[in-house]
Order: sequence, then structure tokens, then C-alpha cells
Amino acid sequence: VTMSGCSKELIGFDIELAKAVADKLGVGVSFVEINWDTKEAELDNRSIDAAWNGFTYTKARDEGYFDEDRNQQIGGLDFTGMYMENKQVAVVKKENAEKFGTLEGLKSAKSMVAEAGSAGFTTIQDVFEKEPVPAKKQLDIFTEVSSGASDVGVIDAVMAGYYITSETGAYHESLSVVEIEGVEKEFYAVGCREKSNLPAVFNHVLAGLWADGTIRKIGEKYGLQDVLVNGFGEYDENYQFPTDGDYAAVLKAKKFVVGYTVFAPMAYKG
Amino acid sequence: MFIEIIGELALGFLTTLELFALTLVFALPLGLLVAFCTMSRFYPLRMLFKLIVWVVRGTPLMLQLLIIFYGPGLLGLPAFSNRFLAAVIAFVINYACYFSEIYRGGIQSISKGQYEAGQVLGMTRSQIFMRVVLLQVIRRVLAPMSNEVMTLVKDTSLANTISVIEIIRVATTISSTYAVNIIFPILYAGVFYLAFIGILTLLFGWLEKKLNYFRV
Amino acid sequence: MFIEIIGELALGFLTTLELFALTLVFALPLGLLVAFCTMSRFYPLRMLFKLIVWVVRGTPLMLQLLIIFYGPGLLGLPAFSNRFLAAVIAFVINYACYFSEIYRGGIQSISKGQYEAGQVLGMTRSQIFMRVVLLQVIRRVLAPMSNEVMTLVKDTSLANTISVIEIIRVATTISSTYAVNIIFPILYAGVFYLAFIGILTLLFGWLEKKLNYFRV
Amino acid sequence: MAFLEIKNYRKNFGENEVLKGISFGLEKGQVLAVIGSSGGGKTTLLRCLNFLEIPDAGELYLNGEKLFDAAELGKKAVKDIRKKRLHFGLVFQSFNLFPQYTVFQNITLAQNLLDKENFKNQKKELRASLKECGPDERKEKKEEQKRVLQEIRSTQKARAEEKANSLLDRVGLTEKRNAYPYELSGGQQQRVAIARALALNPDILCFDEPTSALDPELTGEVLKVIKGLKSSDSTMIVVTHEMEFARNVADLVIFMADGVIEEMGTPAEVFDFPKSDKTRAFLQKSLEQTL
Amino acid sequence: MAFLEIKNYRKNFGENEVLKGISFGLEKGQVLAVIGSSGGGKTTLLRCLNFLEIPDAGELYLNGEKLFDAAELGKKAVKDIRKKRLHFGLVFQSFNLFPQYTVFQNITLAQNLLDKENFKNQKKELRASLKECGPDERKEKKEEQKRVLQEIRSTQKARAEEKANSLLDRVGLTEKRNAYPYELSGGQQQRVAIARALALNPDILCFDEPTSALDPELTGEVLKVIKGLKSSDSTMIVVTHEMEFARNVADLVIFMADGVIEEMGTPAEVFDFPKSDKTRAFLQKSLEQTL
Ligand SMILES: Nc1ncnc2c1ncn2[C@@H]1O[C@H](COP(=O)(O)OP(=O)(O)OP(=O)(O)O)[C@@H](O)[C@H]1O
Ligand SMILES: Nc1ncnc2c1ncn2[C@@H]1O[C@H](COP(=O)(O)OP(=O)(O)OP(=O)(O)O)[C@@H](O)[C@H]1O
Ligand SMILES: [Mg+2]
Ligand SMILES: [Mg+2]
Repeated sequence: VTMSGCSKELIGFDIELAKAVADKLGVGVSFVEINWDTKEAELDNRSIDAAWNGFTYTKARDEGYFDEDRNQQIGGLDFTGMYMENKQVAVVKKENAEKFGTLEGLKSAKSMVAEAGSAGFTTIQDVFEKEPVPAKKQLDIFTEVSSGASDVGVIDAVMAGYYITSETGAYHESLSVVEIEGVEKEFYAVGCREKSNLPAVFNHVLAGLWADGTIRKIGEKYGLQDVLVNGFGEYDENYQFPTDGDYAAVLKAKKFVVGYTVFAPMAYKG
Repeated sequence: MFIEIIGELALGFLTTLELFALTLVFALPLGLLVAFCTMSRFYPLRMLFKLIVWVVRGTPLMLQLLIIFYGPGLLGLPAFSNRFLAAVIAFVINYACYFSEIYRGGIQSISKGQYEAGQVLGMTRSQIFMRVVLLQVIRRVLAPMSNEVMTLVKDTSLANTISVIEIIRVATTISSTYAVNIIFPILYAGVFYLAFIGILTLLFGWLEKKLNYFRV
Repeated sequence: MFIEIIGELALGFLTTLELFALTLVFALPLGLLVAFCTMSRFYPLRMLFKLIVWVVRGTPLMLQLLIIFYGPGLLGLPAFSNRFLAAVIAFVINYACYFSEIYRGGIQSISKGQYEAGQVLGMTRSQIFMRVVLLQVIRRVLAPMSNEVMTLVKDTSLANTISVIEIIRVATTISSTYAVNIIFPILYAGVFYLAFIGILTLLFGWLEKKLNYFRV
Repeated sequence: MAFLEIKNYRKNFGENEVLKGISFGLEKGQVLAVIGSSGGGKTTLLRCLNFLEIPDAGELYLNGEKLFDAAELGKKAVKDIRKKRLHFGLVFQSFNLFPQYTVFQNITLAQNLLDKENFKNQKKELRASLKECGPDERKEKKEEQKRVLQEIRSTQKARAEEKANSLLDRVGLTEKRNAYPYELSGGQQQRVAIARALALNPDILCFDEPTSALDPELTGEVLKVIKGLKSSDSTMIVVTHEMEFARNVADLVIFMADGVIEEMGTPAEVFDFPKSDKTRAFLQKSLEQTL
Repeated sequence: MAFLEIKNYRKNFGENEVLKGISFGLEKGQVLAVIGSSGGGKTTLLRCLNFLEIPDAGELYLNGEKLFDAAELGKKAVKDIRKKRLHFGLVFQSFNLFPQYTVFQNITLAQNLLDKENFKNQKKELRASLKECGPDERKEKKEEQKRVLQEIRSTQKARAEEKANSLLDRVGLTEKRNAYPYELSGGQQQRVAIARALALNPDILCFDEPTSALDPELTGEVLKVIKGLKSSDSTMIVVTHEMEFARNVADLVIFMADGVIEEMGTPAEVFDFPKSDKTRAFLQKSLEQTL
């Protein structure tokens, strides 16, 4: 199903959640590994229907920006309800944990890296007032930091939890997580094209999956039960599925396409 | 672990090879067609194709990949559902333009006398091209073509710009997923390339020897 | 907005140009040195450099960039603190190897008689090289060199593999910051490349004409 | 009317009038030598005969048949050109052998292609005739046709091979049958080119300075072959700078200058009693060069 | 002892013994013609004289001075080679002019480089002498030295220019002074090559088949120049296939075959009364070729 060259199966919280949604809708789902910094183009291009991979909701991403030259709204995506809590944390080499242990320490870092166009990227700009190194994928940040190319990487706490904090994590021995003082909580949601009716449909189904405990069950499997949130509202038994737009296209294709990057525990091969 | 990594890399290299083979299969004949267009006696056609070749040769393939994959969807046309296909198309267009210049050089280096000798012997245009000129052209373009083909092998890595999972993408993903031996998947990927380039070098050497039975 | 985007792209292109210029400045002389090494009469040195050239020419530059930038750090050596520097180093090594092959071809195409004529006239080895051979070599390598330099212009885009903020990276970043489609900044970037390639074409044309005053 | 009759051939290249009305007649079995200074239009005349260039005006009659008339020049005239070319053979100054073929293949290639074309047409005709038969008859007839066709093809091949061998013998290159052009001396290459042109049995064989690209030592052998052709009654037009050769071999000599025939006649007339000053000057000059 | 004395020169290329002990003497102002069939070692002999190849054995005396002795060949012998080469000039079969320089520059380049080297040395010496003076004196002396140096340089330049002009005149190419080699005919190029070799005033000028790359028409002019040199008392060694020339111009003729001197003597001796069978056969063959 995937374009991946890997022999192992694609798993992860987001993957299973998307599959559960597809089951409920009675359609299939395919997963495509993308460069995260081209997700908007991928959505516009209809090569994916949803960017579903620990995608942090922000107002700017929701609304886009107002182009004064052309006097119109540019960009922006439509999101489902939020389903998971996250915040940005810093990762540093274990031997640097002392040095960069505080906000002051972090500020003294020579170079900071985050995924291009990610929430971490804005965090570095806002909190540290530094120009971040833009990595192509969140995963590349581990290479950046462990090779010493960058002193500090800013990534999602969820991801750091899997790769670093967890005792079986690949970077448990070499990297440390440092909480960033004053950074705000944020939430994951699924991003779709602007004016798509898929978010509404997904919201409806996700509300159902919340209600019947499926989401919790998947969360427990990946140790994420504590950060789950219900942003979908109450399950509406009388919900009328739309008959046009993206949803009609999904029904016609008998599947929807999810774009992801390798990002454990949300989507990875195991 | 080692075996696993090599296996994954090999799978990624399969994609690389597929892209390589498909590009050659289509770009080699298409390049000849483009060469004919850039040599056409019909001025607008000639100019159009010269412009196309100039633009394609003057911009990075990376850029062409992005434009071909994301362009149509944005312009309201049906988008590519298959990024591998988009990569193949971008590579074919790019390489057809490069090949066309090589063909053009080869064709123009064949003396007018060869054509005229054919005409005087009552051959048709297509007979002259197929029976007299073509093999001489092939002989002459073999060396520059072999250079370009080697470049193609390495250029395939650009496909990961539009998320085609070829060997370098696999290598970087492996190295950031597993903390151990982080640099090695990338080094191994290099070995794959070197081995393939080595095989191609032998192949072209053999071909050149085969065609060396006559002198132009 | 348009102005802003163009401004950002122009800044990115400045990096592109810097990388281009630095690569040329170092790779042109280094390539000559490598060429001499691959022609050395001392067997181990010659073989060593032939191997290096073969490996560098046989693997993608993208891979070399990754190895040079991440390699030292991952092997426990002091890491590169400056990714632009790493890019320059990778480009210089890569292009020095390509240039060396061009120089080698040029030098070997100069007839032995030119050296001997110099020797018989009592010139020193270095006088023969500087006064007799060099200009002829330059004349002969100009055409392949110009091709290679054009390729370099486009290859600079590969630096974004290690997050050097050159023009294509700027174009992609613009699209993700503003959540707009990537295609327009990318198209504009293409115009930058074409303009620069155009200037270089003129420059090489002029140089070729300058050197055309004699025939080899 | 003579065997070959050229009437008022004219040819311009842009502003440059290269042939300014050339007319002459040549009898079957005769040899015409064309001499003249550089740029006089000799090569252009030969190219016009072989339709490598299309004259702007003029007519060409061969054996009483009108082969070309610039006045009638429409689509059709151009279409038949390939067939009409076969009446003429041309041996180039620079040989123009096909480097990828052996001597034998060079000689047989064109005949082979023509044979194949004929064979295909015959096959098509035979197949068409099948349509009229009933289904029973058809199978039988098809078998028969197959035999006939096989026979045709093998006869073709045998004839082409025989022809090539006899030509090789004639130009004295039987031993070089399987050599490639690059393995031959210039004189040998030119002899192969002559054999190649003869292989299609042209009515008239044209030579454009066949020895000018050769060393003096190799010139002799090529001229000997051309002399040999004369004795076998070939009709030939030879553009040449070898005055001795022209005088000894030609039946008719044309001196061309600036696109017109300045002088025409038997060798004795042209060489010994030239009427025009230009001819006299040219002959004088070429005599000096030889010494 | 003669002006040039070669004793027992030997040279091997791997297994192939190309010079098998060559000895001869040549007086000042004499012309030696070396003839012989292909592969006999003539070119190798000239190359050994010019130290383009180092003989494996043998001695060379010039004007009584021992210039080379293979037995003594150590680091030092090789080091001085550049200076020793200047005693000999060599004109190549294929001219080997420097394509990027004009005729004038071709002729003056080597002298120019030598002049600059001398100039630098003189400057260094003068500067060194400054060290001994006091600071007041020094400034004054420096000024003076500057003037002296300028004068030296401009004398050098004037002399080189004058020399080049007279050489150009001698080979009849004054008008081609500023032409580039590609603009010249083969014969003109060879004459430039001769002038270039003469510019360094070699004691002995060697020619390796100086006309073999030329058309017969151009051969004459080059041979004429060489004849002219003889009348100005240059000592020359000419490898040639032009027997007529050798007979008329040479004072001494050597016939080389298979790496040994098969016959040596005056032209009359060698050409008219050859002693060895080999010589006779060679002369007979070359006579046939000319006819
Ligand atoms: N294809 C062409 N286009 C333009 N001009 C041409 C062309 N072919 C020939 N000419 C011109 O026509 C004139 C006659 O040329 P042609 O080659 O027929 O002379 P020629 O008598 O064969 O001379 P030569 O003895 O040098 O071969 C020349 O002035 C030549 O420049
Ligand atoms: N650099 C070399 N290495 C090996 N063998 C050589 C070399 N130079 C010359 N020879 C061999 O030495 C022999 C004599 O060559 P040389 O060129 O001196 O003959 P030559 O008398 O000048 O002949 P020609 O008349 O053909 O010029 C030949 O057999 C040649 O192959
Ligand atoms: Mg002609
Ligand atoms: Mg020789």
C-alpha cells in the first residue's frame, strides 16, 4: 500500500487511527511518505487528502494570511478537531544536558534546528529569537543533534517521549530532553484542504471512536493515553453525510490518502 | 540488523534502478525526436524546441521535479496520483533534452556525402537514415552518451525531492530512525551506486569495442 | 507580497552564487593538482588519486554532502559548525575531481612535440608548462569546462540537503511558512537560474572568442 | 537525337548563376570528359544530372525518353526522382563509402534494398490474387506461392552476389571482399566506389574528379579501371584535371568556364586546335603545372 | 680531435638496441647528412645529441670539452643538461611551433626567458653588493643600479629584436612577423622553426627530415634556406631522404642501418662508390622511388 522501500509494516497511533476511521467510513486508506515541508502543495495537488501526522493546529495555519496586495486570503487549511496534547521540547546531547539545562542555557546555544515550517520552527523564532536551521523532516533532527551539527533541536514532546525518554528508545543513551520554560501547550489535529468537507466527516467518525473507546485503546497501545483529548464534540447520531466535495471523491475512489513522515510513535515502521 | 539495513537499501535501490531504466527507455528515443525538431527546417518548430531545450538544460532538475509534480494540480488540472510517474516524466523530459544535444552533435558530424551517396544509389530518406547514418551516429555518440548515463544514475537521487523513496531517502530514514551506526546506511548506499556504475562502465566498454569494428 | 517573495528569493540566490563562486575558486586549481596526481609517474599516488576520482565521480553529490557534513560528528570527531562550509568542501572535492578529468584530457591532448620543442630551446619544466602548454590546455578545456560550470550552477541546489538556505530551499520555506503552494516561488527561482546561466553562456562565448586567435 | 540529350540546363544558387544554359548530346558507349577551371560549374552539372540538385530550367532526354523538364516540374516530377536517379551513377571525389559495411556490402546494399522492395510488391500481388479463390484452393495455392517466393528471393540473392563478384573482379579487389573501407588505400576505396555505382547498371556513369583526393601513385590504378570500363562500352561523363587522361580516353571533350560550355569537340579539336582564348589559356596553365 | 666528436654512442629501448655504438667526428662549418632506411636509428641519434634521450653509453666532445660521458652520469650530469642542450639546436619533422605565439614571439621566446634569468641573477648580485655599503651610500647606489639595470634590460631587448629581425630576413619571412603559425604554409612554418632554433646560436644545428611533412612544392624553399645556412658556415647535421640534396650540400655522409654506421664518407664516396651491399641496395631503392 505504501510507497515505502521498507520491508517492515507501517504502524503508529496516527496510522491506526486513520485506519479505524476508514473502517468506519467503509473505505480504504493509503499512506504516503512525504516531505513535511511540501504538505500544503501535496494537499493542493490532491496527491494526499489529509496531512495526518502529529500536525500541530495553529490559528495561522487554519486561516492563512491576508494578502494586502491582492486583497484576499491566501493559504490556510481546514482542520478536524484536536485529538492530542503536545508541546515543544528541546533535545540536546546527553553530555550537554547540564549546559543547556535551563532557558538561559538553551539561549546560549550556537545553532538550533527544527523541521522547516513546523511548530518547533516557530518556537525557536518566538521563544529564543533565533533563526532556526530548517530540517526537511522532524526525524532528521536526531541526526543533526547527535552529529553535533546543531546544539539544540526542538521537536514534539510526543516524539521525544518515544525516541529518548522511553528506555527502549533509540536515542535513550545519547540524547536528553530539556523542557522549554514558557512554551505553550499545543494540540494535534488532522489537516485537510481549505473548504474541504472531509474534516467534518472525520470529526463525526472520530467522535464516535472516542465514544466507543477505540481512540483510548489505540492510545494505550502506544503509551499515549495521558495526552489524548476530545476535540470532536458529542457524537451526532443524526449526522447527514455530505454528498459532494472531497467526501464524494473519497467514496468514488473508495479510499482516502494520508500523508505522513516517519515520526514515532505516530507513524513508523516496526 | 546489518542484513535488515542492506535489505531495505536494496529495496530502495530497486526504485532507483526502475527510475533509471524507465528514463532511458523513454528518453533515448524521445531525445532523437527532439534532436530532429531542433534541426527542423520549419523555423517556429525549431525555435520552440531550441527554447525548450535551453530552459530545461538551464534549470535544476530538482526544480523541474517540483514543477511537474505540483504544477498541474495547482493549475486546476488533474494532479499526479503517482509520484513515481511524475518523477519518470520529469527525468524523461530532462534527459531527452540532454540526449537531444548529443544526438544533434552526432548527426551533424556525419558528412553530407554519406546522404548523397545514398540518394545517388536510389535509397529513400528513411533507408538512408536507418541503413547508412544511424549506426555511424550511434558510434559517435557512444562516449558522450555513456557520460550522460552515468550522470543519470546519480541524478535519480533527486527523486526524493518529491518523496519518491529511493535509496538515499531510505538511507537517511534508516540513519535517523536507529541511533546506532548512524552514518553507515549512507555509506552503504554509496557502495550500491559504485557497484552499479562499475557494471555500466564495463557495459559501455564492451559496447564501444563492439562498434569499433569500423572507423568513421 | 510579490516583492517580498522576490526579495527573499534573491537573498537565497546570493547564497547560491556564493557557493558557486567559492567552489570555482578552489576547485579550479585543486582540479589541476588532482590531474597531475592522476598522471604522476609514482604508481601508488597515481592509483590512489584515480581511485578517489572514480569514487567521487561514481557517487551522487547528495551523498557526499551528507557524509561530509554528518560524517565527522557521527564518528565522534568534532562536527562541522558551519553547514555552508561543509557544502563548499563537498562541492570543491566533487568538482575538483570532475575538473581533473577535463584537465587531464586537455593536457594529454597536447603533443609531446610541444614539450620537446621547449626542452630543446633550454626551457625549464615550469617554463614549458606556464609559457607553452598552459594556454593551449586552457583553450582545449574551455568547452567541456563551460559545460561543467553550467552543471555546477544547477548542482548548488543540492546544498539544501544539508539545510543550506539556497534559493530552492527559500522557495520551499516560503511555501510552508505562508501555507501557500510551492509552485510559484519555485517558478520564480527558475527565472533566477535561467538568467544566471544566460550570463555565463555569454561570458564563455566571449572567452572562447578571445582565445580563438590561435589554432591548436 | 543522341542517347543522352541535355538542353539548356540552368542553375542558380541565390544570386549566383552557376549553369548558364548547358546543352550537349552524348552517344551510347561514348566517354565525355569535362574540363575547366575551379568554380566553373562542373560539379554542379554532374549533381544536376543525378538530381542531387534540381535545375531551374532545361530538359533531359535519355534514350529518346523525356526524363526531366523543368517547365513541367510539379509534385510528380519530384516524386519519381528516386527511380530516375537510377539511370545515372555518380562516383564522388571523396569516395563516400559507407564505413560500417564491408566492400561486398557496400556494393550490394542498394541492389539488396531494391530487390527487397520488388519482392514485397510481388508478394503483395500474389497474396491479392488469393482473394479470388475459394477456401480449399487457397491453402494449396498459398503453399505454391511460398515456394515461388522463396525461389524469387534466392534468385535475387544469387544474382546480386554474382554481380558483386564480377564487379570486384573487374576493379581488381576480389581479395578485399570482406575488408572495411578504413582498411583500404584511397585508390582501393575509389575503385570500390566505382563498383558500387556500377552495381545498379546505370545508363550513364558520372565521375567527379575521381583521382583528385589520391596520391599520384594511386591515381594510376583508378584511371586504369575507368579506361577498362570504356572498353566494355559504358557511357561515361568524367570531370577531370588529368589532361593526358582526357585526351587519351574521351570521345568528346567539354571545356566549361563560368557556367557555359566554352568549347566542345573531339580531344584533338579541343586540345590541339582550341578555338577560344579562354581554352587556350587554361590548357597553357595546366601544362605548366604538370611540368 | 674534431669540433664535434661522438664516441661509441649506445641506446636501448628495453630489449630493442637502437644505437649499437655510433662514433664519428664533424669539423666546424661542415654539413653532415645522415641517410638510412626507416627504423635505422637516425632520429634517435639526433635526440641523443639534444639530450631528449640520454644515451646508455658513450661520450660526446664539443670543441675539445667533454660535454657528456655516460660513465660519469650522476645527478650532476642531468642537472646541467639544460645548459648543455643549448649547444645544439633541433628542427623537428613536424615543426612544433608554439601555436599561441606569433612568428616573432616564437623566435624570441627562449632568448627572452634566458635574458630574464640572466637579468635576475645580475640584479641579485648588484643587490647583494649593496649590503656592504652604509645607509647613505646605499640610496645613491640603488639609484645608480636602477639605471644600470634598466639599461641592461633594454639592451637585451634590443639585441633580441635585432637578432630576430635578421633571422626573419634570412629565412625570408619578414612579412610574416606577426602571423600566427596556423596562418602559414608548411614550408613557412618549417622556416620559422629553423629561425627559432638559430635564435639561440647553437654550435650545431640538427634537422630531422625537415621536409618530409611538406608537399613537394614547399620542399624546395626549405632546402634553399638550409643551403643558405651552409654558406654562412653553420655546422649542421641533417637527417634526410632527399638524396639529391645530401649529395649537393653535405661534406660528410653517414649511412645508418640497424643502429650502426654502415658507411661513412664524402658524398662522392658514399653515393658513387658505396662499399657495402646494404648501402648499394638502399641507394638503388631510393633511386627507383624518385622515378
Ligand atoms: N550548394 C551551393 N550553394 C551555393 N553555391 C554553390 C553551391 N554549390 C556550388 N556553388 C557555387 O557554384 C559555383 C560552381 O561550383 P562547382 O562546384 O560546380 O564548380 P567546379 O567547376 O566543380 O569547380 P572545382 O573544379 O573547384 O570542383 C561556385 O562558385 C560555387 O561556389
Ligand atoms: N621512445 C621509444 N621507445 C621505444 N622504442 C623506440 C622509441 N623511439 C624509437 N624507438 C625504436 O627505435 C628504432 C629506431 O627508431 P628511429 O626513430 O630512431 O629510426 P629512424 O631511423 O629515425 O627511422 P625513420 O626514418 O622512420 O624516421 C625503431 O625500431 C623504433 O621503434
Ligand atoms: Mg568540382
Ligand atoms: Mg626518424
